[in-house]
Amino acid sequence: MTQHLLSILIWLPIMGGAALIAIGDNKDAASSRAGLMRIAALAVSVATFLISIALYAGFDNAATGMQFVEKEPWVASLNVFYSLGVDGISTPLILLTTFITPLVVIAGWDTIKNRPAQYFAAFLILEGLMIGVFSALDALLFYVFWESMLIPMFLIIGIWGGARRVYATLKFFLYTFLGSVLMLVAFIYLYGQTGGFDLFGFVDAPLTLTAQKFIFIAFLLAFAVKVPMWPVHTWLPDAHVEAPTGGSVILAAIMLKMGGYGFVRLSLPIVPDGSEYFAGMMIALSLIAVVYIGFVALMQKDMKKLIAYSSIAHMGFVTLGFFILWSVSGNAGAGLGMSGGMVQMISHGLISGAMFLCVGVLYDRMHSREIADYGGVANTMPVFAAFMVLFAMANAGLPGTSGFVGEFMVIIASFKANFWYAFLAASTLILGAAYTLWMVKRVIYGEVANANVAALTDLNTREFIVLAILAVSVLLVGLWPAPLVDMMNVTIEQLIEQVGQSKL
Amino acid sequence: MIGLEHYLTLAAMLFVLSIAGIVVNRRNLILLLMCIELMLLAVNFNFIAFSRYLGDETGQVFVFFILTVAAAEAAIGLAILVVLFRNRRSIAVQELNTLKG
Amino acid sequence: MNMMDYMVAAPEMVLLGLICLVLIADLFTDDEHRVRTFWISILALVAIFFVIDGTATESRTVIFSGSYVSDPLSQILKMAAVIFVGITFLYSRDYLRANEIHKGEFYLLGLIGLLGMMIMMSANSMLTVYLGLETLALSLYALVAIDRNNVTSAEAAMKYFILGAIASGCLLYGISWVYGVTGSLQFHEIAAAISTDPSLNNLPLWFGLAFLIVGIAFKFGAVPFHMWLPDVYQGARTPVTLYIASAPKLAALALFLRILVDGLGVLHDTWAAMIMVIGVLSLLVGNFAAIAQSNIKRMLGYSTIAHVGFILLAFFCGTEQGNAAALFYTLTYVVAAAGAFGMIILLSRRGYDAENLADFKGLNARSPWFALMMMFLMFSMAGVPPFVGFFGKLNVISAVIDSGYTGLAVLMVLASVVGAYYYLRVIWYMYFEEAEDQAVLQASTDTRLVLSLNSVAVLALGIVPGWLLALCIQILG
Amino acid sequence: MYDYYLIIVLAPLAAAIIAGLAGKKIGRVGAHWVTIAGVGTACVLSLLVLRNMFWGGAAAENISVYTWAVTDGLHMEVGFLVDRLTALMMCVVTFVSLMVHIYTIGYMHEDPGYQRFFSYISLFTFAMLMLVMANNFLQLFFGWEAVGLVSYLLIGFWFKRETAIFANLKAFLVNRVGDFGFILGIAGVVTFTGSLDYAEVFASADQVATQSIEIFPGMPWNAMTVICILLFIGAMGKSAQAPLHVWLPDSMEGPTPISALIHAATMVTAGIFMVARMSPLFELSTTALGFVIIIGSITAFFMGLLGIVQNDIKRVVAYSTLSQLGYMTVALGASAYSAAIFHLMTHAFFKALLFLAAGSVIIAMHHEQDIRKMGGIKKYMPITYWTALVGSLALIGFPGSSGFFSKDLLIEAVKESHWHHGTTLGDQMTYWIAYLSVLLGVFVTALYSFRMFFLVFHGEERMDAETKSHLHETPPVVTVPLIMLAIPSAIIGWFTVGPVLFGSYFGDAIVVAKSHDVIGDMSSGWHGSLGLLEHAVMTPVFWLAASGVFTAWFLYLKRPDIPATIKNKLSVAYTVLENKFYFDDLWISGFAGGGRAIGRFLWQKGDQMLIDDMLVNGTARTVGRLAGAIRQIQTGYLYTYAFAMFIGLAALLGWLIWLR
Repeated sequence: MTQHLLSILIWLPIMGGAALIAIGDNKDAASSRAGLMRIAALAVSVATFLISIALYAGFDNAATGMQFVEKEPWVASLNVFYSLGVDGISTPLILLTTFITPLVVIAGWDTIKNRPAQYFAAFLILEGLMIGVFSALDALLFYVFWESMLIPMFLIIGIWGGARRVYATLKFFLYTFLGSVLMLVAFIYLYGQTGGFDLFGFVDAPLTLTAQKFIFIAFLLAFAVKVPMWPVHTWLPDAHVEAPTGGSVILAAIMLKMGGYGFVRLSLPIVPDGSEYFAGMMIALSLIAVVYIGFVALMQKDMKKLIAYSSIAHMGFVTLGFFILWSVSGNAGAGLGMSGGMVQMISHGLISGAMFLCVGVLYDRMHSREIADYGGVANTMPVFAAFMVLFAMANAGLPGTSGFVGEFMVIIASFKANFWYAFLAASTLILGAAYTLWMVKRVIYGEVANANVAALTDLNTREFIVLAILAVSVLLVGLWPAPLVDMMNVTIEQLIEQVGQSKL
Repeated sequence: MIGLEHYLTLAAMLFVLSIAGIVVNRRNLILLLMCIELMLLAVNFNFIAFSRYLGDETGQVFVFFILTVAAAEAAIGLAILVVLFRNRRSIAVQELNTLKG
Repeated sequence: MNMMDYMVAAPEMVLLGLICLVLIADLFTDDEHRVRTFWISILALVAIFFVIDGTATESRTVIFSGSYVSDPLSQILKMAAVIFVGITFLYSRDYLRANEIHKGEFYLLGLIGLLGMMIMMSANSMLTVYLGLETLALSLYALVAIDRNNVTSAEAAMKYFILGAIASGCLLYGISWVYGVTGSLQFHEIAAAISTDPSLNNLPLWFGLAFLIVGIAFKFGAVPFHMWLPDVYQGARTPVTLYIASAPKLAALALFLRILVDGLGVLHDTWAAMIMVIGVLSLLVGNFAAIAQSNIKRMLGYSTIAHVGFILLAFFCGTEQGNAAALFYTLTYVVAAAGAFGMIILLSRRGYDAENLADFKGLNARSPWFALMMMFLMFSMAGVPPFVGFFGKLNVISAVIDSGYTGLAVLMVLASVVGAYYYLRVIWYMYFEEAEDQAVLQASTDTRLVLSLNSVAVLALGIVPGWLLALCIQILG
Repeated sequence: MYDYYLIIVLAPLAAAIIAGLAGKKIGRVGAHWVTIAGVGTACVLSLLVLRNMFWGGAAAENISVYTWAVTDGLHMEVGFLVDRLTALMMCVVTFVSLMVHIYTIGYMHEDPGYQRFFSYISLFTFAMLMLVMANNFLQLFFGWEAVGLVSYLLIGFWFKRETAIFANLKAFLVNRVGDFGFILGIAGVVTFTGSLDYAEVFASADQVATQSIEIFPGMPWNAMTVICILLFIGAMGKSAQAPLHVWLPDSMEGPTPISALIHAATMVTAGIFMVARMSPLFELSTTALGFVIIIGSITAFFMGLLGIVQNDIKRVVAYSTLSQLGYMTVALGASAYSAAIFHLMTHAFFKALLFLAAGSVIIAMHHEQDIRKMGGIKKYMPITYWTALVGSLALIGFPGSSGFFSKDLLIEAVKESHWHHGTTLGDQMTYWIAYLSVLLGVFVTALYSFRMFFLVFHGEERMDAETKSHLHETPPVVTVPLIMLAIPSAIIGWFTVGPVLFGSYFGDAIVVAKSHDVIGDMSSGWHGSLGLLEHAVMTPVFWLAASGVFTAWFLYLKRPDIPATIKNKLSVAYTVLENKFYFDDLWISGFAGGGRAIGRFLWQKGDQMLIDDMLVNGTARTVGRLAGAIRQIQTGYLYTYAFAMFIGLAALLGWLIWLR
């Protein structure tokens, strides 16, 4: 069991999804068979989550190196291995994945009328692949998961998306595909250098500065697009706006994390000197993301677009936290920024997911994402309003919610690096509050704006459960992040030490 | 005294001639078939010349094969030509452009 | 000349015999029982398959005074060719029947073409290569024109014939020069001659080489000798396109390996540059032109050109790894191509060819299963993991990078991103658009089954590519 | 005592949660009882704590409750630091809060959001307690933002009102501007001391003061100065110091109990408390103190002026609050921290009293807030009248009232401060600015307070007959808190001034550099409350206040026609005051508008036009065009095809020649 835990986590959902596709009934969502599909999907995702708890339980915070390692030869002639393993960086992300997916399944429960079986199947397969990305220790395996992931998401946006879904999903696919093929080239180059695709082999491989620069750029393209970093972010708002609620949630909550994960798992350890060389640029881009995108978010008329932009701004903190590494020294510096970035990823996963679910709740009722179409929702949906305000506050980084933890750590660490880094980063306190709460003001508060709003009905049990779970987790992480942080500490120390050693 | 190079030159000229014929002619498909035959003749010249020069018969054997195949080729070509003519009532090269882009 | 020789060459001979058998059998079957011819041909193919398997030799045996060779490469290629011809026949049967062109000639010519391919694959001398080539080419010309009442087929056939003839003319001219310089037609002797007397490695030989490359490039359909390909793919009836698109690619591969690697491998430095230019051009032209297509057969034609670009760039490396990559790529590509054209046939019915992209709209609503299958095929061609197409590209790229051409590799991956667009468009039509016609797919169970297997193979090979890759390396190692 | 602390903090929280989540079940009565119980407990226990500190002589306690997170050597914990400063604040907060809870029963009794309201104010009490009891910067910031959140929720309590939800957004954002500085300050603290814990930070304060930081290259600034100013920017936001004061008047959109509790008595004083708490840091940077005192003086005087022209009863009180906060800030700047805290305490009582009185009037007037429509209410609402009088007198510092002691001594402290003894011109200027503004402020305070007082309670009755017909005293739930607050407003100064200010009450809770220790110097001349009272009449303060009251009486009761003429005479000055020195315009059209403009530009020009349209879709378009072009080559003519082949052939041959 435990020695194959990761494989189970990866393949259980994928197999479940395949089964759904094989036997699924896509004709009408009302049929009992379709109902069965839903329950099956939920069962699988919940089962995955429960198993992942075993992962959490079995995970040793104090241990250095990889845990739950599996290694089987896969493509012998290319010296590729099916090798899995997790450390303090990947485990939280895996848990996030298994935690969010059931919620997404529930969220899509009766709102998806068109081909439900395929819908749920897509999400289950996606879950498996994402877990695969987080646990792969072989570059080629990593890449295979990384790319395959695009397929279900491509379909989710394309089939169940909004009006301009085709444009959005093609943009999403090609953008990310373009980014990642260059990463593949880099992998193959490293393969030529080390004779294998083992990530640790890559880490140990000696590389010239020039090579490191090129490899970093190749990685950067792949990860910057995923994160996304300015200026390769424009696919995200479109994708989010058009995607169905579930798609947006997964996209924001987990897929964006792939980029950040890539930076810590690949860029930093494999090309430390290259990363150091470009660190300044990375910090600049991150700060642009925070400030520039903050301003852009302010002016959005579409709720989903607004949240999408806020995601970009928040992910700016992640990259900032990672790349100030070289400009700080001593305690409460590099490590703080690093764990800040990691915590920010988790918390953003919860918050943005929740925000998109909230918009979804409204969208299911009024089929509009335009802020202008709303107003005074609190009058007709008090409970929903309460949740919305809570998540908005979390999005604005209020202490006591998870949104605060990461930002706090990163701001402190970046002050150590340079006053102006912190200054620009901290501007999110104002900007983040401005765009989030302004939206809340226009959507939630005020007199009932129009007849549609007057006709709104408050959350049903299903929606309530989903939002409540998220609310609790947001507060939990905000009030007591210690368990999360402790999980990462050792790994992060190790990583920083590793990055410290130049390869030249 | 006529040497190898002369034969080769002649063959080359024939070859180029056939090429010119194919590229320049825009009216009649039959002409194209002839040009192709011409091209094969150029090849045959080469083979004969070389085999004579090398004193090795394989070349000449090859020529026989080429002649045979050429015959078959011509047969097929004409057959296709007939089919084409039956359908289009024309064998003009410049009208043969419904498939393009 | 002894009995052994005949044993080694058994596959071709048996096939020839069986062809005559099929011919006679076909004479005595009337149109409504034409399907018998089909079954007989299938049986013939099965028989051949086992003959090849039975006469397979580990080592390389050269017979018929050096003009015929049988080695693992030829055996693998032959088996593959047999299989794909069989698949072609199977997919085509219902279509031909529905469109009243269910003639015995289709199967006959198919088998004769197969014979030609097998000869090419086993050729060890220029003469043999030429004969095989012509046997294949002539039957292909005829196949393209098989629908006598179809204008476009006739036009396609004509173009194919003229250009093909020119190509083989160039090939012959090249052969004549190589013969003149080296004084031999047999590959190993040619190679030996050049290596013993390096002075031969000079302009006259290169002159011939250039013409050879034209002939070979034409067979592949590489830019700028590709012009026939889209027209023929579009003009020919779909089963014929399927035939052309699948097995002959293997023959072309053999052609390249035999002439340029076995025969003129020593001239690698000379031909590498040419092949690279041709390959890159094919890659770009194929991918870009395909984007602008609305006819899926034509689009797949251009995509073939792009794939050929990959194959040639693999050869360009000149390393064993590169050749193995080319072999792997071709085999896997042909699997996908066969599947894709099979899908087109599946969607077609009496008097209606589903040859426009638009015909795929809403396939997911009509038949989720086959939409899924088509998606597999498209993603495989686009080179997206976990489908086998990805590993094909991976091998080629890694071969290229190992030869030190990282820039070229970058170009290749970028081109494949451009290429991804038009494959995605098919998926977009199938999944994101509403169906225009709701007609249920009419295909017999065996076709459905084989087509599904064919498509699933693309995924399966992608998940366990190890054995095939190992095989390719072992063959060319 | 640990359990006490926990209960003090958690009782209001628990009450808030119950009232908030189970509001429907427990009903209105249940809601107010559970919250009052919670806050009451907290209040009683706080008083016990204070007693132990004060009489029991209990030592300060620094306890960690739990570890929030530890990473990279930085311990982030949640814990309590309970010393005498904290104890005092706890009592003030819980007591006022309790009063407000009771008062609310009457004030909100017909409001649909009854339970929600109680839940909020209870939650506020929790947050405020977390703030004052914090033993580290993290928790301080938590409380800091949490009170901001509750204030946001409460200002927007009537979320149907456009004005209300505008005000709460404004309040939150302006506060965030302050917090922006505050968190940078905290980051600075961590950077230079490597810790968030007060004790450790204060311990290494001296060593920080020796370091410098180059914010602008080539300009090394003292690290402590930078940190302190950044922290104080936070205080400016919370305690509504100019120019971050703009949110406070608007916050009057919230229900009156809130105005009393949050925007007068407790939350807005958080900044004052914070600076006092950070005295060990501020004492090490005279520059920072200078910054503090200047900001304070500006606020104290100019915000007072605005009070004169306001006609909304609550806004008058609001501006007086601003001005009084200015006073406290000045005291901080003069290193008279204890004076500031002392004034904070007295102010909490009498200002809460004034607000509640105003509220009581508002109830009686059926939510009419314009003082021009009032007058002569005295005879209808005697209790309110008398309590309001007590409050006003305390506010202007009428001898004997709590305000008298705090304000008089505060001004005295400014007068004696190290700025006065400072030698440099800068010190002198600072001193005069500060001293004059607090001094003149006294007159202004008296003027606007009694202007309001007279206009509301005296003179002819300007309200319409309908309102007048049922104008009567408010119910006991309202009046009892008034009385309860009136008592301390009147007398608490008398008892506490000695020990709190001159006795060593604060002990080491507040650190003052020897050279700055003005209170210490003053204590030498301290002869008890009575002594101070005797001299009261001699001080300029008294006469200024008296003249203020007189002016108010003259202008608004004796000759009500004069103000109009003054208005016309000084129309310029008047418009300036009417527009509140144009601060609002600066913020709303300046910053908010500017931000939106930038956003629009970056979005439409940057994101949409440049990146998306030109780069991303531009590439796609180019590919499309290229495809079309390549397509043209395939003409469909055999001879083109053949020609292409021969061109290719020629190219290959050419390549060979070149190779040769």
